[in-house]
Amino acid sequence: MAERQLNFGQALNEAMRQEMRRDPKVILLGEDVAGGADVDHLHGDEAWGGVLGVTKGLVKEFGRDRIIDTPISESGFIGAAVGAAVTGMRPIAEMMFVGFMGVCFDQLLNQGAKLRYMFGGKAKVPLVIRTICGGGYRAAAQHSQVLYSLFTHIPGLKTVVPATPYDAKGLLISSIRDDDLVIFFEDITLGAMKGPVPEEPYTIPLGKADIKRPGSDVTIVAIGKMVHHALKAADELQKQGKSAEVIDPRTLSPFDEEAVLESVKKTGRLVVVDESHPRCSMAADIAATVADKGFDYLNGPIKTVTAPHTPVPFSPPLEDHYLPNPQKITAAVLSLF
Amino acid sequence: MAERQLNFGQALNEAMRQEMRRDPKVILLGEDVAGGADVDHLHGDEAWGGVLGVTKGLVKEFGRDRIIDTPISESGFIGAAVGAAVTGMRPIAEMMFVGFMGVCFDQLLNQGAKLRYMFGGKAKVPLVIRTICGGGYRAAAQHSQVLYSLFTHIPGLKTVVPATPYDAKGLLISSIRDDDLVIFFEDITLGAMKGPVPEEPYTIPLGKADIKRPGSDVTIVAIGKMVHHALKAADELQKQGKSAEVIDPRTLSPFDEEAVLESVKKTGRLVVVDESHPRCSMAADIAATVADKGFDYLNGPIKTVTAPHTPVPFSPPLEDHYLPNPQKITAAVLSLF
Amino acid sequence: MELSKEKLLWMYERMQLIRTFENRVKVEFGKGKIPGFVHLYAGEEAIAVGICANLTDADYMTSTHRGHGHCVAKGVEPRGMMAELFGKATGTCKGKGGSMHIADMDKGMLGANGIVGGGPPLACGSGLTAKLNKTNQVTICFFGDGASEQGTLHESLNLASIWKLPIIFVAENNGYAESTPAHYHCSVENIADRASAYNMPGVTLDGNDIFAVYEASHEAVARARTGQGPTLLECKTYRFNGHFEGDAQTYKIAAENEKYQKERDPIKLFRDNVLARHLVSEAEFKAIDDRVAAQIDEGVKFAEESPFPDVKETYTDVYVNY
Amino acid sequence: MELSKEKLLWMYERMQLIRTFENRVKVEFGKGKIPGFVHLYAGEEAIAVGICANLTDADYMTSTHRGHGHCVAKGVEPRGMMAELFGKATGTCKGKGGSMHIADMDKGMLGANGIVGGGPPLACGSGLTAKLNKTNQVTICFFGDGASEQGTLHESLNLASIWKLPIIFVAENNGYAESTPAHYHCSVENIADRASAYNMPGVTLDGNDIFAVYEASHEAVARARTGQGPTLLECKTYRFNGHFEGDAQTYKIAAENEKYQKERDPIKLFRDNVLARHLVSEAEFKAIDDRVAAQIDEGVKFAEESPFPDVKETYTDVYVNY
Ligand SMILES: Cc1ncc(C[n+]2csc(CCOP(=O)(O)OP(=O)(O)O)c2C)c(N)n1
Ligand SMILES: Cc1ncc(C[n+]2csc(CCOP(=O)(O)OP(=O)(O)O)c2C)c(N)n1
Ligand SMILES: [Mg+2]
Ligand SMILES: [Mg+2]
Repeated sequence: MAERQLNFGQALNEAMRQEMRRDPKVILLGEDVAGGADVDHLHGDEAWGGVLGVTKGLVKEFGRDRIIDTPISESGFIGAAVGAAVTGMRPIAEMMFVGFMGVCFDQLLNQGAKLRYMFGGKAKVPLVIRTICGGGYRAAAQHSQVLYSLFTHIPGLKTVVPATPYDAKGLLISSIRDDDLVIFFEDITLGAMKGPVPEEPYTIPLGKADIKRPGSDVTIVAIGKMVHHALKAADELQKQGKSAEVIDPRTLSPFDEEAVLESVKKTGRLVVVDESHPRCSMAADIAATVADKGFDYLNGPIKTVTAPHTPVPFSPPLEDHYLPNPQKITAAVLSLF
Repeated sequence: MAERQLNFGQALNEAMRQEMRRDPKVILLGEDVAGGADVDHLHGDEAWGGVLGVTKGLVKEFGRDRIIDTPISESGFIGAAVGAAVTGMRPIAEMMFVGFMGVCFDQLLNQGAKLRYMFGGKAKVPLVIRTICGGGYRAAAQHSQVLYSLFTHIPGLKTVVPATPYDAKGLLISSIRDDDLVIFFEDITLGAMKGPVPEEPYTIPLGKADIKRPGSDVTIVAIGKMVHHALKAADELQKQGKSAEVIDPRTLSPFDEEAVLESVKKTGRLVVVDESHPRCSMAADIAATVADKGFDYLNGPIKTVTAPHTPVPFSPPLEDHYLPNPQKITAAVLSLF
Repeated sequence: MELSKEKLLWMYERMQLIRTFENRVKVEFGKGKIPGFVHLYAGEEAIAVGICANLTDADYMTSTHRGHGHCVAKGVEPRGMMAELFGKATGTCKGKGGSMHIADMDKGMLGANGIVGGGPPLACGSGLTAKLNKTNQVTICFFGDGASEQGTLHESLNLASIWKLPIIFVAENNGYAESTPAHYHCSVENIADRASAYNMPGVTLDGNDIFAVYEASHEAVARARTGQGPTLLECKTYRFNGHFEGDAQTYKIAAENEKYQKERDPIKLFRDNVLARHLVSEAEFKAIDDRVAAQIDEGVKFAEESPFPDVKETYTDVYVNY
Repeated sequence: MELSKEKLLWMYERMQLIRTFENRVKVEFGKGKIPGFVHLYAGEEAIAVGICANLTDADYMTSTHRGHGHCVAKGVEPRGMMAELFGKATGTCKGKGGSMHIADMDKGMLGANGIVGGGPPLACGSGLTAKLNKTNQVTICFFGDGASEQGTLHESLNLASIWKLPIIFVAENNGYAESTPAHYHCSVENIADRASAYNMPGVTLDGNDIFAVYEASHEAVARARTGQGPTLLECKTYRFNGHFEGDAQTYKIAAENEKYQKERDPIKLFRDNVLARHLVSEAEFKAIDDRVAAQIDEGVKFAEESPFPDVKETYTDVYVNY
């Protein structure tokens, strides 16, 4: 029997639905996550279900007590999600675009991330914040950011960036069951991407990388959507006689150092691909880790392929130029030989 | 004649005073920057002048039209500073502790940092945001952060972290005259530190590192307060027959790559000292740069000395354990020999 | 309040320009010529135009994600705007901003804004500049009903009040924040009722009646110019299109939608009013309609034919170092 | 409202406990035993105690940087608090939080907070938990006059109102945010006047009169417990000490300071009132005073003698990976 195919959004929807069935403490809140609150004629699937429709239909099954539309008060409702988590719920909050995190940043930086530590361990914050990230949608500077590097810098936050529908479901279920604040990044251009997804609930541990393609000549660590670019580059490199291993860390914090170091030990070469701005980025983070702990394995410099240190431009040719792509990755790899 | 000595706070105060005299467009706003707004009996030096007194006395010379106390509305007044900058003023905004930036983060991330780019260059944002950073004051998790790595990640922002009164004055004057948004970090434990400071106004270019101590066996790049720890470590290392070059980047964005690469070329060894949490930090950023562009100069791994990936603990023995110090730096350096 | 014929014609032309611009954006977006997100202002024209009828180019404005109408009313050139939406080098922002970031400093237009509630603090800044320089420039700060629940607005209203800044805060209450009705997200019936919480005048009015908007804003602008501080105006209105292009609008109430589009269209209301008073003739309207249609056609042609920016523009207008 | 003698004695003891705790913190801070920043609550005791007289351990509270009094009123043990301020392993938070982050989940105390305006959103969370679980727990959300200009408060008031959350928002208006007077930073005279902007009851009262505080909060708590939603109480008060220890307080008006300390001391007002009504005797007060003094002495001794946490604690209570 052929494996069941779901797209990214459907995989996420199923993960939430299954966890909400399993645990009554799981609630969902955010702008238009049900959609049309207090609109008399909206009772079911016609409601928005979030700006991209990822939570569509959940309100029909779980009702408006558990699928809660919020005003555009991100500090208010993200803080409320933190407060609800601390007092026994397991909220999932949808923060629409990651670029909006600035308006509620304190509730993440100083409240959600730090309460457990500051309270000497007497609180836990089992909260997942789902958010859209990434460029390529022509959504311009404020709506096309990735920003996971900012959150990875902050102790107390976990950061998860799935690249496939399969990973998305398993990682979201793990995130919901985790007792720390997890920020879960959903790339806007991957939303419609299909892939095999088992129907039963399953978990993928946070902190465990996945080798998306084994290889022996060079290690390419790629994050989120970049995994697909890296796989394309690996195809091209194969033609040129170079075998690339593509590693998808899947979670950035915790980070699976071991998987990366293992691979570099084997290949002796490292290219990190990250859609972030370069400075203080995940690309830099991974490069620095290997430059310390894997230095002896290296045959040459560590290359990074990132966006430039500029905001995301709107105009399509500029945005295309701005984003990492398979050609840039191939070129970076070849520069090491 | 002995050089005039000022402490850090006095140097900053003088920089602002001189720039405000020179240019009527320079204004200062923030919580209690004058102090006691609308208190009838407060006319001069008795007013607070900011929480650490750095702006004390400015209101006496420039009046409350130019030294403006604000409510505790950081999004409001930082956004107002951005808006005033865009419309022709050159504001200096005091953001008390960098840990509070979360409450106005959007105005930095999406407004101040991006307007110039998004508007196709038709706006400029000549704004300086001064803020206190750093641990060691027993001020606990929210009030002891450095966070400059977050701002360095964001294109459109410049980040400046002076280590001496001399640098503080020259860098602040340059920042005020710069047409981009500069975030200027003032380490809380350096406030009373004295050093020679010329009376006349002078500038130190943004993006130019300073060799605080020349050496030949190892390069230590240290940021802000860490410079002093690195200098102490260098003394100790000297005794052990190792000559350390201590480089103070002074500005993190723009960053003087060349100075660091030059030095590593000479020494073959690099240790980066940064009070940040390690992940996606300035330490990682510098290490990654050298692992790419200076790989061939390196004799061994790049070591970083940072705080651990935890919030800042309150209890003094824990905070002392948390912070980088000369011993940790010395140990990291010696591990390379 | 008596309005000169010149002003009436200006109002009509600006409203028609916005409507025609927006309808054309809808078409071009449908054709795939305009990438990204667009949020159309059609149905709300009386607000931007009624208010901007009080302003000069020296006055400032902050806007929202639904900013095309504000721009046009403030005098930004539609052809440059269209080119911007197409992502072209000749756009108002060289193609680097797009619909959500259109700005034109020469017209005091401090930018559309992709962040709900991003604008009010900036408005306090231009207000502060005007106050300190003792010019009598005012700042108009547009925001939606949804934005009224954003903390930045609250901070800005208080700041403007205590500093007596020359700002007119304009709530464009079109009944919805995306798919969420105002009667759910907002704890009070009228946003302007919150003015008392900041010790400033607050007025709720029919935002589809340009005369009501003009009068109320005329007074507010006069207050601001004479140092009497800010005002909060709430204009009740309705958007003719979805939240963004692509929205199925299932949350709308059919009868209400129909009523607004047929009976409460601000342009129709204006025409009917002015025709009934014999202030402007059908022929004069027709002449304007034709001119506007030609202008928008020309603008689209200009946008189509303009080049995309050179990829080197990716690195300009920002400090890059590495 | 008639109060039982038991309640009167409880009120007095709690107020005295706070005062004695704070006065001792001042001394120990002066001696260098307490590191970091401390913000003392002395002079404002009637608010926390008057409100907490309506609560059980199951109810929630969010607090501020000036949180010691809130903790004590909610039943957190002073000895654990003192040890926390000393940074000791036996502290309420194992010494990891300090004065600005004291919390005790067992008492529903969700933390002091070093971020002005950090608490109100959290209060909406505990309010939501209680509402969804249909318990009748209430949440008290304390904030200062300065915090009333923070956007998070506005968002939280609106959220609590539309969701009918069981929260009592308590503005502790002590006239100053650091050195900045409320009449400068706040555009309205009474913070509670802003309640109408969120469609909730608002009451301004004398925060130094514990009976007034108790009565108003009694009603607000009853409303909250019965699903009628939030209330905004404003308690006007004055702080006896500087903003933090070390503040020269040049901004204070001497006569006002003197008046508050001498005539408007909430503990003195309570004593005078209760003595005049012959409800409690001098001897009973004395017995409490002695007990409280001994308790604080013991707490300081406990704090002094407790060990600092092991440095390994740096790495616990947070995920660390590298
Ligand atoms: C901070 C932030 N949160 C959420 C969004 C997503 N968003 C864009 S427009 C919008 C609705 C705005 O409603 P309103 O203010 O009433 O303006 P309208 O669209 O009705 O003109 C939302 C939620 C955003 N852009 N920024
Ligand atoms: C977001 C933020 N901004 C500024 C500060 C610095 N700060 C600490 S307390 C305080 C004044 C608070 O005033 P108020 O709310 O009236 O409380 P009070 O101190 O009078 O009890 C300020 C400005 C902070 N801690 N957090
Ligand atoms: Mg709306
Ligand atoms: Mg106060």
